[in-house]
This record gives sequence, C-alpha cells and structure tokens, in this order.
Amino acid sequence: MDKLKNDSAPPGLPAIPATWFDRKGLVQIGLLALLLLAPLAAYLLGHVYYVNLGSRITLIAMAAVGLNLAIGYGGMVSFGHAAYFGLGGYVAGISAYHAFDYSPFLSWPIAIPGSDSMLVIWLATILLCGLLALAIGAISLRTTGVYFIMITLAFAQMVYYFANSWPSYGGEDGLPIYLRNTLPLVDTGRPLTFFLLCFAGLLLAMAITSRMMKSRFGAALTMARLNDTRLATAGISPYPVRLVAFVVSAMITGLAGALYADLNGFVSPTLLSWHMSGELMVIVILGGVGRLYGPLAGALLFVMMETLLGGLTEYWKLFLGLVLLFVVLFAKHGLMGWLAGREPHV
Amino acid sequence: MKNLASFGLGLLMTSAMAAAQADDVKIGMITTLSGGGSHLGVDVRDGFMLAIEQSGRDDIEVLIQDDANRPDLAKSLSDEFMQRDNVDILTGIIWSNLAMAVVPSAVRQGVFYLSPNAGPSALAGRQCHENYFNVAWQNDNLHEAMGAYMKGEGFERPILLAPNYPAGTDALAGFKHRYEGEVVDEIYTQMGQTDYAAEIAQIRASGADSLFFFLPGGMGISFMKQYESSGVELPLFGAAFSFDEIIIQAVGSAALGTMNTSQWAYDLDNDANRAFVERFREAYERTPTLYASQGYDTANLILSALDKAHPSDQDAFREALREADFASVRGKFRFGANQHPIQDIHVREVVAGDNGQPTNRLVGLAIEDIQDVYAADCQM
Amino acid sequence: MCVVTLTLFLEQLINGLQLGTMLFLMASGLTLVFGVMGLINLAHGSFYMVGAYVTALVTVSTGSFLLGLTAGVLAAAGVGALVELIVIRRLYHRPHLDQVLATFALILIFSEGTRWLFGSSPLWLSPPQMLTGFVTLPGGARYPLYRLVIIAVGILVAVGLYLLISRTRLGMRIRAGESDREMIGALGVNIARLYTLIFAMGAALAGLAGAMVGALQSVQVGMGEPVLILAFVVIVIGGIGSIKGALCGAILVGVVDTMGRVFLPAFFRQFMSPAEAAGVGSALAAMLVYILMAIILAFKPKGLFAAHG
Amino acid sequence: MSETVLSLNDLHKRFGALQATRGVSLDLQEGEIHALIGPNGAGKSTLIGQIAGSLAPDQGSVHLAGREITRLSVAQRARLGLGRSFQVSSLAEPLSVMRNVMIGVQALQGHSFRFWKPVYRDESLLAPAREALERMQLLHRADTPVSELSHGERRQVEVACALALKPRALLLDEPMAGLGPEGTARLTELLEALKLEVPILLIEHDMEAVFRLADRISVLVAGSIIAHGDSVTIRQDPQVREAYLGD
Repeated sequence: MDKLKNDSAPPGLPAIPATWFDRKGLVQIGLLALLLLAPLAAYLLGHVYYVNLGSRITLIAMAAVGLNLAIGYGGMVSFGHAAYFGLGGYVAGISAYHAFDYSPFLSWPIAIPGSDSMLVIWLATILLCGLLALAIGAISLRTTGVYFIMITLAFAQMVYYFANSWPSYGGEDGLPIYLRNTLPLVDTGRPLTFFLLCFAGLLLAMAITSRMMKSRFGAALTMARLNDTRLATAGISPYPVRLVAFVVSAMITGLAGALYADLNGFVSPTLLSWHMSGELMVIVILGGVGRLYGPLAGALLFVMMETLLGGLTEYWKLFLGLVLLFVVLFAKHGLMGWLAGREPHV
Repeated sequence: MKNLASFGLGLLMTSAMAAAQADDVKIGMITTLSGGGSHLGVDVRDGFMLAIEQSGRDDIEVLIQDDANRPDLAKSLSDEFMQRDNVDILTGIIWSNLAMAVVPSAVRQGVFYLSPNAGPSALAGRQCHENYFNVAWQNDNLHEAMGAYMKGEGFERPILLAPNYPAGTDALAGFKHRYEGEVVDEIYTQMGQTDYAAEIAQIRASGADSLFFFLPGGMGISFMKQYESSGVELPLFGAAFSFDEIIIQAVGSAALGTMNTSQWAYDLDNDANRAFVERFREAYERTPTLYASQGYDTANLILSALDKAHPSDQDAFREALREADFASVRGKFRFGANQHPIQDIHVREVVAGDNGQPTNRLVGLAIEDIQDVYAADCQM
Repeated sequence: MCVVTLTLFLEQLINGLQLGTMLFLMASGLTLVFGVMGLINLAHGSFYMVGAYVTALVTVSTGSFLLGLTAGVLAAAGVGALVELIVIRRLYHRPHLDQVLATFALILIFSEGTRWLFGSSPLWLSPPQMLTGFVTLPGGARYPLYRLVIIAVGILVAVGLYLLISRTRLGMRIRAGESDREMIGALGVNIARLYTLIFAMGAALAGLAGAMVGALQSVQVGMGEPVLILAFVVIVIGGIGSIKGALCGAILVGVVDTMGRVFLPAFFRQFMSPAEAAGVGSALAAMLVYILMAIILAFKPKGLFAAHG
Repeated sequence: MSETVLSLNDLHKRFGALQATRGVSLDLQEGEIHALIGPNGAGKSTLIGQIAGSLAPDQGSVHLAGREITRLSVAQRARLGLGRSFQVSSLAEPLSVMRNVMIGVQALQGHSFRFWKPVYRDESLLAPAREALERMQLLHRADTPVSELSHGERRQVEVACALALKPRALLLDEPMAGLGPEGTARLTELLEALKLEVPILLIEHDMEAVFRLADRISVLVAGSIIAHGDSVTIRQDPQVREAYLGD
C-alpha cells in the first residue's frame, strides 16, 4: 500500500487518492455501485418507484455536491443554497410552462419563447444561477462568519417571499410541469433513462469538483479557506477566488434543482425555503464536510431515513433530529469519516 | 457499507411482498400529520378511518403517509403508492399546492383521486379529469356563500383581509363574485404572519361596516385574538377554515359572535350526521371538525362505489362514484359535471357551549345548491 | 381613499415599536449568547415556544395568567439550562457550521417532541382580564393596553439588562467574557456555570417573549420559527454580540416591517390597480426587512454596532 | 548610494485617541538589511500593517521600487514584489510545506483561475517552489504537513513562501521569535546570504541578531523614529539607551 502511494505520489506533494483499492476507494466504489445498481435492479424487478427514489437521492446528492464546494472546500457556510436549487427548478418549470401553452416568456425588449428542451433549460439555469450567485456572493462575501451565514439566509428568504407572493407562476401553489422536458435522441420520460441522466449529472458534478480542487484554482481556494492571510500575502486576493467558487457551487446546485423539478413534474416555493437550505446543509454534514463522496453518502442516508422513518411514525422528524445531533456531536467527520476513515492532509 | 447494502435489499423485498392479493382494494392516503396545520390531516384521517372500520370490510387496505406539508414529499409519496404499492385510489391531501403537485399526474396514470379537502380552481376547471373527484368543496364555495350571505344581511361596506398567496386572492375573488357590491378595501397580509396590529389599525381607519377574512390555521387564531383586544367592533365573517372546533377553542372568547360558512355542522339535523358525530366522539373523545366530516364522507363514497364495482373496472367504478349513492353527513350531496359537489352551504355562529367553551351553532342557510364557477371550463 | 392620517401613522409607529420590543426580547438572548460564548443558536425559537406552551398550560389549570407567565419563564430558563448542560456546551469550540446543524437538530427535536406531548392543535391563551382595556391615543383611536404593557416590559428588560451588564459583578464577568474568554478563567470565575447562567437567561427572555406574545397569537408548534429568523436579522443588523445593537436593530426592524406592510401597498396604489398594488406592495413588504439587512451589511459588514473585531 | 527599493514617507496612523504612527519615514536600499527595533507598544505592528497593506495610513505614502503602493491591497503589493513573514507563523497547517510555498509561485505567474490542470503535476509551479525551499534548506521536508514541523522550520517555511514570490523586498516580522540559540544562528546565517539578492526590512527583538545582521538600524519609540544609523551609532545613542535599552 505504502509503496503504491509513493510510486504514484508526484514529487513534492503527498499522494492524492493514490488508489481505488484501499478502504476509502472501496467505500467510494461501493457507494457509487449502490446508487447505480439498486435502481437498476429495481427496474429489472419492475419496481419503478425505486428507480425514481434513486433519481431523487441522486439529485439531492448533486445539489449537496454544489453546496459542499462552497462549505467544504471554500469554507463559505451558505445558509441560502435553496435559492439556487429553487431557481433551477423554476427555470425548468417556467420554461416548460411557456412551451406548453406557446406563450412567450418575454416579448420585450427581445422575444424569448419558452422551451421544453433540457439543454436550453440547463443553459439558462447555469446562466441565471450564476448571475444570482454573482450578485448575492458579491455582497455576502464582504462579510464573514455568522454574518455570512445570515446574509445568505436573508437573500434566500427574499427569493422565497418573492416566489411565494408573485402571482404569475402560481405563487405558493407552485407550477406543474405536465410533460417532462426533452432531450434529443433520449426518452427522458422513462424512469430509468431519467435516472441515468441524473446519475451522469452527479458524476459530472463530482468530477468537476474533484478536478477543480486539484487545479491552481483549487489550490487558491483551499488556501483561502485555511488561511486567507497567507493567500493575500502570497499575492492572490481571496475575494475573487471565493466568489468564483460560490458561483460555480450555485450553478451545480441550480442544475440539480432543474432536474429535480423535472423529476417531480412540479416546482413550488418550498424548494426555496430555509428548511431546504438547512436540509442541504444537513446532508453535507451527514456525509462528511469537504469529502468528495460526502454528499452522496449524506443524501443516501438522509432520504433512506426520511423514507423508512416516515413510514414507521409520524414523529419521524424527532428521530431525524436525534440522529443529526448525534452525528454533529460525536461523529464529527460524517458518514464518510466513519466508513472510509479520516481524510489525510491535502 | 454492508449495512447500507442490506438496507437497500430489504427495501426491495418488502416491496415485492406488498404486490400480493389482487382482489383487495388498496387506498393510499397522503396527508399532513406533522408540521404546521397538521390537525387538519389528523381529522381527515380519523374521519376516514372511522368510516372504514365501521364498514367492517377486511378487503380494504389503507396505507397512510405523512407529507409534512411539503409538495415534493407528497409527490414522492404518491409515486411510492402508485408504483410500489399499486394502490387503486389515492386520497387525503389537505393543501391546494400539494394537490396541484400530486393530482394531475396521478390521475393520468390511471389512479382515482378523491379529494377530502383541497379544491383548487384549476382542477375544477381546465384541468378537470374523469378520475378526479372532489368530495369537499371547490375552494371558492364557502367564500362565495359568505358573500351571498352578507349581501343578504344588508352589509354595505365590508373590508376584506387575506394572505397574499393564491388561495388568499381566490378567496377574496370568490367573495366578491357573490357579494357583487363595492368593498371598502382589500388588505393582503404575509403568509404565516403572526402580528396583525398594523392591519387592524387600517381596518379601524377604513370606515367599513363589516370584516370578511380568510386566514387559515394559526394566522386566524392570532388575528382574532388581536382583533378582540384592539377594541374594533366590526362584526367578523369568514369561511369555516378559520372556525373549526379546534381553532375556536384556541381563540377562546374572542371567537364568540363571529359568523362563518360551512357545508357541514355537527348539529346539522340528519340521521347520518347524528350517528357520525356520536361515533366520532366515542372513538376519539373530541367533537369532529368539518375536516373529519369530509374524511368520513370520502370514505363512505368510496365504500358505496366499491359495493357496485372494483376500481380495476375503471369505467364502472367511476360511474358508481358519480352516482354519489351514500348517506352524506351533509344531507344533500351530488356531483356536478366536473365531479365537484353541488351542495348547500350553511351559516354557523360561534357561541358559548355548555361548558363555556366556544362552539359552532347552526343558524341558517347561506346559499342553496351552490356549484363552482369553474365547472364551465371543464371539458371531460 | 387611504389618506394617511397622523393618528394612523402614530398608531402604526407604536405597533412597530411593540413588534420591535418583542423582537428585542428574543434578540437580546441570542446576541448575548453569541457575544459571550461565540455560539449561534437556531433553537432559540424553541424556548419561545416552551415559554408560550407552559404559560398556556399553567394559566388554564390555575386560572392565573401571572402564575402562568412565571411558570413559563422559569420553564424556559430550566429547559435552556438543561439544553446547555447536555448539548450546547459541547459546541462552544466547534465551528459555526456544527453549531447551526446541532441547533437545527434541536429545533426538530423540540417541535416534534412538543407535538408528541401536546398534539397538533393550538392551545388557548389570552391576556389577563385586567389588561384587556384600551388607552385612547391623541387623535382619538383606542390602543390596546396589553400591547402597551408589552412595550413597557420590553423597555424594563432593556434597562434591566443595561444595569445588569454595566453595574453588577455578573455583568462585569459577562463583559470580560466578551472581550477575552481566557481572562475570566484567570479571574477565578467558574466559566461553565457562568455560561449555563447566561444561556438560561437568554432562554428565559425568549420564554418571556413567547408567553406574552402567545396571548396575542396562536400557541402552536413551530410558532418560534418566523420570530427566530426575524431575531437573527435583528442581531445581524445591530452587530452580533451588542445589546445596544440588538435594541436598535429590533426597533428598526419592527418599525420598517410594520410601516412597509401598511404603506407600501398604499404607495403602489398611486399608479396601479388596487388588487395589483396590494399584491406587489405586500410582496415587497415581505422582502423589506431582508433588503434592509442586505443594504446595511453591504455597507457595514459587521452590523451597525459591531461589538468586537 | 545604491538604489532605494522600499520607502516610507511621513506615515501617520491614528486609532481614536491613540496616535500609533507619527510621521515615520525610512527606506530600504538594495543589498542591505535594515532593522527596525523598538520597545513593546512602540507602534511596530501598526507600521508593518501600513507597509504590508492591511492598514491604510491616514497620511503619508509608501513606495515600492519607485511605484506608489499606499492604496494597494495586500495581494496587489505582494504581486509587485513585497514578500513578508509574520510574527506568529501564518501557514496553512494541514497542507504540506510544498503546497504552502507553491501558492506564492502560482500568484507570481498570475494564473489562479485555471480550473483543469492538476497542480501536483505542474512543473512550472513545482520547480520554482523547490528552488525556494532549497534556498531555505528545507527541500527534504517538502511533503511534510506544516503541522508536523518544528517552530524553527516553520520560520524557514515562512521565508521560503516569501521567496517564492521572487520579491523585490522582504518584510520579516520577528523571524527569530521563539527560536533557540541554534535556530537563531541558523536563520541568521540564511538571512545574511539572502540579503545580497533581496533587501530585507527586519523587525526583530533579538538584539544580538540585529546587531550582527543589520547594515542600518532605525529605532521606533512611541510612533516616531528616534534614532537611525549603523549598529555602532545606535549602541551609543543616549536617547536609544534611555528609551529602549533601559539605561
């Protein structure tokens, strides 16, 4: 093992995941396999429900991957990521709504029609979530600590109240998506196809995060989290580095939101509520902060608990609270820390 | 890891076992049992289960899940019921926004949905569906009825108050539709608002002669208590949603003298109702709310249709439901063309009961055989 | 229509002040706990709920609001102390993220636990008979006595806190704890006990707010959440850790929120149809305090009265 | 006279009633070590803050290599070639020594918004970082996390980080603090060799090291420079002896 590590270790740096076959590697493969194979098996056995449950877990995990980039890798404890999750959902919903009844989304100053193409929706989601995060981040990142937590919450609340009381797109009633949005050559209406699409999205989000964190940008972001004085002294301003990470994080979460709306065939302001932000944080923590596979582990555990406990007792949130409290107090490194051991220094 | 894997496997197995026994009827109930406003869900469930138990049928399986008042969870639960448990009938949803998340796609998948509470306008009009039946009311009904009643009572300058969300704007629109006169002002509050001092000051300054409000759940409780202590003395009117037995107990003396419209009252004089109220009190040791009555009626409607056909014979079962051949606790009950009720709406006054606690007393009829205005948009 | 008379304006100003004093009761505990222990506590709203529930239960069974109020405040303090001993003290040296999560878990536990014990139905609680009268404002409008009493209690608490912190030995320790946590250890103060005491005090103030406001509102599960979020807005605007900031922030938020709710729809009515104006106006009013907070933080990233670096 | 690299001109800084810096002017020449000494509370930290950019002076200016940098941020100054070390070691503890040094190289190249190529394979980052570590005789510790280093080694890493910037001037804040005699001797040796390449503004408490290393010494007392000169002059200055050396 040690030999392997040394061989693959680049000069001057400790080995970054040296191998797939140590304990951590096995746990990671296992998690991916569980998430991929369980819905596949369910599909073969004819249980569509579990395929959709798999999609749900996958998308929540993907949203949490986005949040983990901000919290875990960037040290920016955002209590307002529901804003991007919900915005993504609303992009999908509003676009499909206009495509459905052939009305334009905007007729002035330029005509923008609705669209039921996922590609268009994803592009719009990335663009809009990026812009929203740029505006929110530009103001919020001037603050630190608790102020940052609270100002991100405040911005998300603004978006929430706006969506709740703006009548055009259903307000609190939400907006249904009657037909799942489409992709060329792929039948997104089939649960398994859609699941695989979500799974690919999750993998892509994780790959982007992983690759990015190893790059120069990642090095700067890591330094911004660990010691921003050092980063500034080295000649790199922490602010733009954080801002870019915050924007990318929002884009990933937003994309998950767009897919989530398509999965449910429905979008409503609940996606924007502070409980949603809290739940995403819970998933990041449950899984293990700043671990690449943490969000995946956290989402698996969270949705399983929700599904199983919810079936057993109407007081399931009480037990959810107890589990959560236990994890925060005693299992500091989350599920990944417990399963795969603590992360070596990076 | 290993734990998680066997976890997943366990799930698959329970679902495989759940697919057995094809002749039985499976009913999935998604309702709000936790979080805000959960007493509505609890009452719908209790009323529903009372009727099922009373029927003595052992071929009906009712699966109940809590939606925690969250649309995405409700949607996921409906998938679970339809795709895993293969239920024939869905019911139970309390809130319009949750119904909009679940119903349109569920009925298109060949499941029957019977609404024991929510009646959003879209489902009564343009998006009506042959598998969707509303056993409670269309959302506007009770507000419309109050509009008609207040017009008839000679109020000339009402002021209106509702939260700024779709059901709130619909409520005021419904009121105005039947009131047909000028209103002094319309005040919109925030969803979930708890302090109404500012609105009450506006009401005081408005010069109105009466107040109609729609503030469901805790909002109504807060408002009425603050209204009483403010010394403004305009008579209060509303729909039953702010005046169920549980809410007026919590409001206390501040609720006395207020009037509300309801399609049902526990002192409504018919055999079915007397039996229902008695059995409900016996079983749960409390007076039923209108939600309990709606749950009870929903279950009895299903039972009456099951006597004629199995839900797998969709056309026959649908026809049986349309006949509404059951003894409703409301007395008269029939469906309109959009499969929403055509029914009488009564007026109740909140009075001090035997033990001094506030309770509703039937005082008259607000409107007879009301049908929602959206029925015209429904093309089935 | 909608001429803003001086009386109406004055009345709304008092309403804003009343909302502000209630928020101050919540915010002062939050800000004290953050200032001294560096802890961010989302479960503060649960103490508000505990105060209201116990007050309602005791008031109903004894018939005395005063007895109920006392019990409610004591219960909130007791529950606060217990929570501090069992959970909170493990969090002082943890990052804010852990604190947010653990106290989020506490919200779930408290809310669902309360529902388990007392059911989903709201409880009855009304102001005591002797406080149900009115006071006539200049201009002739009647204003509820009970709301004025709430303002008075809020002012009393503010003065009491000021005296406590500036004049007493306990206050000295609190101030010492705010500036230097190591130092009070060196002073020979039992830090653990001091922290429990401060936490319980904050919980008691939240319980007091819940009990008093519960008489005007619906006593139900989850009643603390909307207030909690507003209280956070207050302390962030005021500068976390500063009691003075909490007071100013609370009154600012109370007045801005109240005025916005009333006058924004009226403002939009100048150039919109009444229904549209009501919709747009109240949508904007709902966002107003958050907009206020964002603007203040954009210019003063540590709030109006930043307590320390 | 050799070229002036860093110059402070009449800097003033006030905190409320406290005048922390009152009209400080000094300069740093190519090839020298200029030591700044002063008793506790003399205003050294405030002055360093104004040089490094974390504090803005109320009045006066700072120039680096002929360019005014008074209003520039910490990061901008660093990019223009102002390297610094901290009194209390300020490194990213969990990261390896190499990663700490590399960030400076990265900043120098100005390409932090590259998202794809992994840094650990990037020779253009690794080579200069190795060079800086070599200079501080730390290459053998490159892969060690900073948290496992000794106090003296951390000091060396700090300097290596500053060197990675290829600085025009070095600002070292009490680099000897907390070092044993052996560590001090070692660092003294390293700095002596370094000054020929990069001029150093040295803030230091250890008088022995100062007198041995410094070409010129300035004495800061109560926010003002009260004496200036080579070590002999300073040793004999009566004002300094009174205010600082305690005679």
